Amino acid sequence: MVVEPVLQCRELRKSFGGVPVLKGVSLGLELGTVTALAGENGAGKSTMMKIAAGQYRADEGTVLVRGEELAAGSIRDSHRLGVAIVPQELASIAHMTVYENLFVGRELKTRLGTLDRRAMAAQAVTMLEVFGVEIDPGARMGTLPVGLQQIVEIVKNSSRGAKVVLLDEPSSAISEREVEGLYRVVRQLRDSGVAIMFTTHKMAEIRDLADRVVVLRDGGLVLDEAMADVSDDDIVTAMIGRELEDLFPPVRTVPADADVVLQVQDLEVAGQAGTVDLQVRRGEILGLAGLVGAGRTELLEGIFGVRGTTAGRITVAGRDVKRKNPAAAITAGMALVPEDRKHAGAVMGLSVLDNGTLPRLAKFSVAGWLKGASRRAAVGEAMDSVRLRSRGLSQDVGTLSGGNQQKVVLARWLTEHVDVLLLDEPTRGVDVGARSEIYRIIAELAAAGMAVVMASSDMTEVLGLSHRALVLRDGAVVAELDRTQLDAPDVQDTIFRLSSGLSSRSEARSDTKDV
Amino acid sequence: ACGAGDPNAQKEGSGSDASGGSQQVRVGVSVYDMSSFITAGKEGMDAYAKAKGIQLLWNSANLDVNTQASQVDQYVNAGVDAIIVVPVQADSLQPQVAAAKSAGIPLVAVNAALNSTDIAGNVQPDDVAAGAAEMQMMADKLGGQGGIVVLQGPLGQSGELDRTKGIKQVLTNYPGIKVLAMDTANWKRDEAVNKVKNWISAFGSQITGVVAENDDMGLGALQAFKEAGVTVPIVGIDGIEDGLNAVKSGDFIGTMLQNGTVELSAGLAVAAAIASKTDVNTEPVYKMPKITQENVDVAIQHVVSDRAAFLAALPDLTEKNLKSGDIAFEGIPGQEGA
Amino acid sequence: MSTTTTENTAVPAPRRRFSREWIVAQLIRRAMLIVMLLVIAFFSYRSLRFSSPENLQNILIAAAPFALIALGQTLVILTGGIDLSVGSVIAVAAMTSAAVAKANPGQVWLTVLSAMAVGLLAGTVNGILVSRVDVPPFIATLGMLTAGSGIAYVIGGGAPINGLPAEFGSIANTKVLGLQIPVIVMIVGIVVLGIVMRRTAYGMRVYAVGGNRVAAEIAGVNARRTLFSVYALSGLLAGLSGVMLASRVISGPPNLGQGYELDAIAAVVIGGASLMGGRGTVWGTALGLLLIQTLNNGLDLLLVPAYWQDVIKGVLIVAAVAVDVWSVKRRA
Amino acid sequence: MSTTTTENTAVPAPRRRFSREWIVAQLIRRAMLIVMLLVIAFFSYRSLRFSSPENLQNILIAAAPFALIALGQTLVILTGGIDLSVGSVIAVAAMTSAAVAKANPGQVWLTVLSAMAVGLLAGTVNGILVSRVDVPPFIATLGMLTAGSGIAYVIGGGAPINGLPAEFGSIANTKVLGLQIPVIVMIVGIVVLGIVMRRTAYGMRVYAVGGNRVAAEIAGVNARRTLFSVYALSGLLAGLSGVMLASRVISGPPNLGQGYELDAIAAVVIGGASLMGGRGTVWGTALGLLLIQTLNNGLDLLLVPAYWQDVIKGVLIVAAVAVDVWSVKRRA
Ligand SMILES: Nc1ncnc2c1ncn2[C@@H]1O[C@H](COP(=O)(O)OP(=O)(O)OP(=O)(O)O)[C@@H](O)[C@H]1O
Ligand SMILES: Nc1ncnc2c1ncn2[C@@H]1O[C@H](COP(=O)(O)OP(=O)(O)OP(=O)(O)O)[C@@H](O)[C@H]1O
Ligand SMILES: [Mg+2]
Ligand SMILES: [Mg+2]
Repeated sequence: MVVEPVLQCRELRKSFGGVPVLKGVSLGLELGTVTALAGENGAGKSTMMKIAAGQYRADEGTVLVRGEELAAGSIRDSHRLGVAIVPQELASIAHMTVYENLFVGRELKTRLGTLDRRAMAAQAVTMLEVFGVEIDPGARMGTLPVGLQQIVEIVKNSSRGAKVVLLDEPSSAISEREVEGLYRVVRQLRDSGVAIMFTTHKMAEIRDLADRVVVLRDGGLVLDEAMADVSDDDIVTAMIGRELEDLFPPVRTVPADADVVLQVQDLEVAGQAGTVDLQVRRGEILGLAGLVGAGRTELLEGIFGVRGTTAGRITVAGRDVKRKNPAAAITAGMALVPEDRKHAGAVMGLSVLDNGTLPRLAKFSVAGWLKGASRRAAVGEAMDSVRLRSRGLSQDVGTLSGGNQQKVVLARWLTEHVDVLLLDEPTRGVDVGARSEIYRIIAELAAAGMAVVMASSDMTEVLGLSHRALVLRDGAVVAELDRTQLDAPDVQDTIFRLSSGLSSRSEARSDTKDV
Repeated sequence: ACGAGDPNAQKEGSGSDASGGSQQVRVGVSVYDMSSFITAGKEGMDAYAKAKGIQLLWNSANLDVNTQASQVDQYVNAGVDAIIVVPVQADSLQPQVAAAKSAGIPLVAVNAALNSTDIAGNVQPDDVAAGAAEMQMMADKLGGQGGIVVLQGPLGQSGELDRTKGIKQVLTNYPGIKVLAMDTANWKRDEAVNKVKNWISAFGSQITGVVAENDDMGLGALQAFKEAGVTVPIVGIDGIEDGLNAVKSGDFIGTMLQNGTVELSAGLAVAAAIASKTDVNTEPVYKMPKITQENVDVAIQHVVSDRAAFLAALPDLTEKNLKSGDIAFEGIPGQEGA
Repeated sequence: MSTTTTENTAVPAPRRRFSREWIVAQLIRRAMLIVMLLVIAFFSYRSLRFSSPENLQNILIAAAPFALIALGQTLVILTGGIDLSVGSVIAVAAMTSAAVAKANPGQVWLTVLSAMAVGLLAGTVNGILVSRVDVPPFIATLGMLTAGSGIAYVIGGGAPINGLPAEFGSIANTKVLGLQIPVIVMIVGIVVLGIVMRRTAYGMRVYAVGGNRVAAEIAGVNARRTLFSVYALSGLLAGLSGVMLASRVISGPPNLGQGYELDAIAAVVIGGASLMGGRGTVWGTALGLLLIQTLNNGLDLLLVPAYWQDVIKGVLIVAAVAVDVWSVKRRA
Repeated sequence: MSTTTTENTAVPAPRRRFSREWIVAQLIRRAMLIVMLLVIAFFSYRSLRFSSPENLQNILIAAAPFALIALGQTLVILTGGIDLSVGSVIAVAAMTSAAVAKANPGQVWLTVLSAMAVGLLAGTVNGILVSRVDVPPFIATLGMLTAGSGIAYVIGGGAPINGLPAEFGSIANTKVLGLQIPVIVMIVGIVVLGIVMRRTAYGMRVYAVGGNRVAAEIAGVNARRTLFSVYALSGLLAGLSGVMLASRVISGPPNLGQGYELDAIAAVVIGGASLMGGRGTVWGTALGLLLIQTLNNGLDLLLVPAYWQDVIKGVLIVAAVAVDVWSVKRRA
């Protein structure tokens, strides 16, 4: 190496509650380069970044920025030295506006020294332009969908003139179209001489962006190579310690006579324009595609009853389900894995066991008393089925790695029979290894007779798993694609056109047949 | 067991250790709160205790009956020779009084009543008379005609109930005096000032006098009228320093002196006498002397300017008063005395 | 992924038991308990009477009415709420029970039931306001605090209810197995609620709603009903506390319980609960309560003047929690 | 509640101004203001004196000491904290200034400075405990509340300080432009802090720290310093409030300000702030305060007995907030 790295981690060690998470990791970041940090869920990626950003204090080891040692555990010090981080758990200020979020800490002022809100709002628009999404700078952060919040977060922390930018899964909540914006941001930063490190679970992104890849496994550094010198398989093998078979299980055909389990008729979701009709048969996986804000989340929440619906009829296995009542939906055999796991998925302060118990309290208690052994066994089995990586059932979910939290949110439903599984971004933040497992689980659950509805911004996921897909725009179904259509070579382009309203042919469902 | 905390507060108690004999009398005191009345009273008790070699155990209940009940329980457990209670709540503590009795410890209620047959002594001010007297002063001043507002103590406290009763008794004789408003300001100056200002808004010049059940509220009313730029006659009870000064300057037409120093010292004397089985009037009444511009100077001497001398003479005065029966006597002109 | 790493057991203790490290770790972990023991040791040293059985009973009987409201408060705080109204509910319940006792001298049970009914009613109103009308808990219960303190006076017509029959005192002053009834009620309350919160579906719902209401609702928990229940329970317990207080002194003072809400909340927070909800335990509250009551009692025994007591108490409460905060940080 | 933090931005108003829809939207949005106006209208109708200039001054002068502590409290609550100590700080500051006034009769400014210094000191201690030692704000300021109420008595040796020089009264009782000094201080305080919170980087940082401390820190905000500053300011303002209260009644009562903290917090929360932090405005607080004070005044004018006043106030506070909650829900 010719250049002195701008950020250097030396022999970082960190353990939580006596369990080592980082076991002596050393690496350096150079100016004007992009480094991908890969690894399974729980490998220690976020922990490493948080140490570099001063959020955590390492047990041993030091972080040097431009030769200066970072005061351990001081966010301020790392900020001073020019390190910026976009954390995995989004750190937006919900009650403040988009432009306030963007400018807090480096506010624009008028000559009088007062805030120049106009200038900040105007500049916010330009800053966000790179992503090609329209975000009202005066909107409250909390009212934006996670994807848009993530975009604002990326823009916020990458535009502060930092010399080192750490992006912890920056693309987890945004769909492929917006990822282009992320690429533009990263490349701009690199060209202006910033050192960038990002984590992702998507191989394509590593390929597209990184000059170098670093892989962590079980808290140790197992690979550190220039991108040119490694293949995708090398990276995956380094990550999971074995070779990965096919990402997607084969799509099984649904018997033509399988009965319809979920039937949704004329459902009018509060705040959405159109009404939705759909039906899913036993064993079928229905994909929902669309851009950020297309209303997929709203639809799933409306079906499950956590979001208000103004009209319509929902039946599960022929029986009507009370709308706007999640408890009734659960009793009817529905399960929802929500999009925003931190806000809606798990109760972070409760243990894995308790989170696994919560949706099935009736089953796991006798006259109100919680069962002991059988509850542990059932929850433990469910968690094993998704290969949860934890210190045990009594670990708080909040201290699991992001991907493992996601597994808990899915697996907690699996302790009892489910008829209808509603998945909203089911593999957000999940590593490749675990992702293939989750796909396998989803396929198996479907094969065992569940009806699955899966919203995803990851197009390959929709294409690889669904028997059928609906494309949503503005809260309404604009197209339905069957398996043969999904196998067409130009399907990605078709879906994109449909979902952004570019295709004049896409208004009627029947038209899509000839795509 | 004692000795922690504020060394000054303990000085009297431990000083008496040295002077007291082997049979030192220990008296437990539980007061409702550290009000100015109680603070002054404590000085009187300390002076008396020191002169007589009594050891005082002193606790305040912070205006909570439950705390007071616990404190009495503690004294019973500690096996003191007598207990003095200045009750948070009149007519409370029956079980605790009973417990003291069955432990053979005389319990004396001072300043507010405890409704119990098990009580050994009862040293009470005549609040009804005080209320009546202040109302009489106001009625005389107004010549039996006018509109008054009345500031009451915290509703339900025995002081408030009795003083209100006295005021109402006198009012029946004066149909020409109209009570425009009557409400509580909880003994407090800052509450009274706002309440009276609001009443001034409501009644304007209809208000020709203020009857306050204590000096603090009267002083608050005085401030309210000053802000409104009006002068009306005001009368209070208690004779605290600022109240006496107001009488002297003419801002108050008068007040009734309840000298806590004298009253509590008498309470202790009664308790000590009962404990040592001396013959004593167990239910003396403290009759508050009326203070007007004529005799206010003497009161100021006793309460403020010449306090050290007054305290020095207090034990003897208390003894004498106990014998004469007028425990409020302190030589204020107009007092009958012994 | 090579191995299945989920174990169906509790987290293995990181260090061996009774090793030196283990002991240090335990000491740090139980910082609050140790502060408590130090306080007790100091008082026992300074006053021989402190650790006498009679005095321990004094501490317990003084703690009992606080314990009841602190228990209700614990659940409310676990849901992320607050119940400021307990002080007033005590007063209203005490006045009601006193009025009932006066009208029906013989029927002691009637007085207890009336106080509990009144408390439950107040709690129900709080619960509806919070869970249905979505009024912030602070405001809903502040309104009840203010209104309740007025209602207590209205019941007595602006005066305390006096001249109560001696039987009224039997509620608080009867001893069973050597303990006064309020003490027994307190112990039963702590044990029962402690178990409920740890071992029942209801307890889990309370923690879940407080930890993350949206997530709990998605998991099928009826958050509104859970919220409602904690306020109703808090009111009920405050009512019970009120009749016990009134019975202890055989009197119905309309200002009974004034300011008790802060003491109750303090006990809960000292016991380690977070006002943001989701974190805290019944045992923690019991410990916090005992710390406060021990201080009250010990300082009285040492004849520390009331105002110095306040100074010492204020400093010690902060110090105890600061030590606890430090120990939690050390552990992380 | 109704006031948003984004009013002066480029966000286009959703509907045309002064159209019927717009008016309805505005009415719903300003629910709290309307409740307030209804209350005023009712009182004006029932009592001719209510809207007289003298009476408006009465409301203002009674509001002033509360306004100061409510302002400080607003900032504290915006950061997600709470300052329970203001009532005691008022007492300590009042006692200190009274003691200083007695010792130095001529020097009025010295008394004001001493009170402010004492308030600042208390606020500093709170600030250090919260921002450096990480003691939960509730506990840190509860400790200060308890200790402070003791210290106030210690200063006066257990009794109020009486016999103060008449000059001491000039602080609160001098009129400038027809308004008493506390009223002017209150108005200046509201305007200045209102502007600071809307228009300066400091204000924005307070909101940010309260909204999401980690996010603010990542963005380079010194959260500890911000936290420290709001407690220090709250203490300072409480000190100022204390000397004004003491000066108005020319006396130093050690129980001055007792319970004021709840009124101050109520004003802030009625004004739409969230106790979780990050949401609320100075204008909202001013409105909340005015609502409470108008009720106090109007009910006095109508000669409603004190305990009925409590009942009415409790109900109205809840009702006002319930209407506001409903209006926010309607808008969403
Ligand atoms: N605050 C904490 N307390 C206890 N354990 C923790 C804490 N934070 C992280 N861990 C543990 O440390 C390990 C590494 O977590 P980390 O978040 O760094 O993983 P990651 O590589 O970022 O995973 P992911 O891809 O899922 O985000 C995990 O096993 C996690 O459970
Ligand atoms: N540019 C935007 N500005 C403001 N709000 C938007 C924007 N785009 C979408 N929204 C809002 O976001 C909501 C839908 O977002 P959400 O993310 O929940 O939908 P989705 O189809 O599930 O998208 P995804 O799952 O890809 O994030 C809608 O209520 C819409 O009003
Ligand atoms: Mg991570
Ligand atoms: Mg979505």
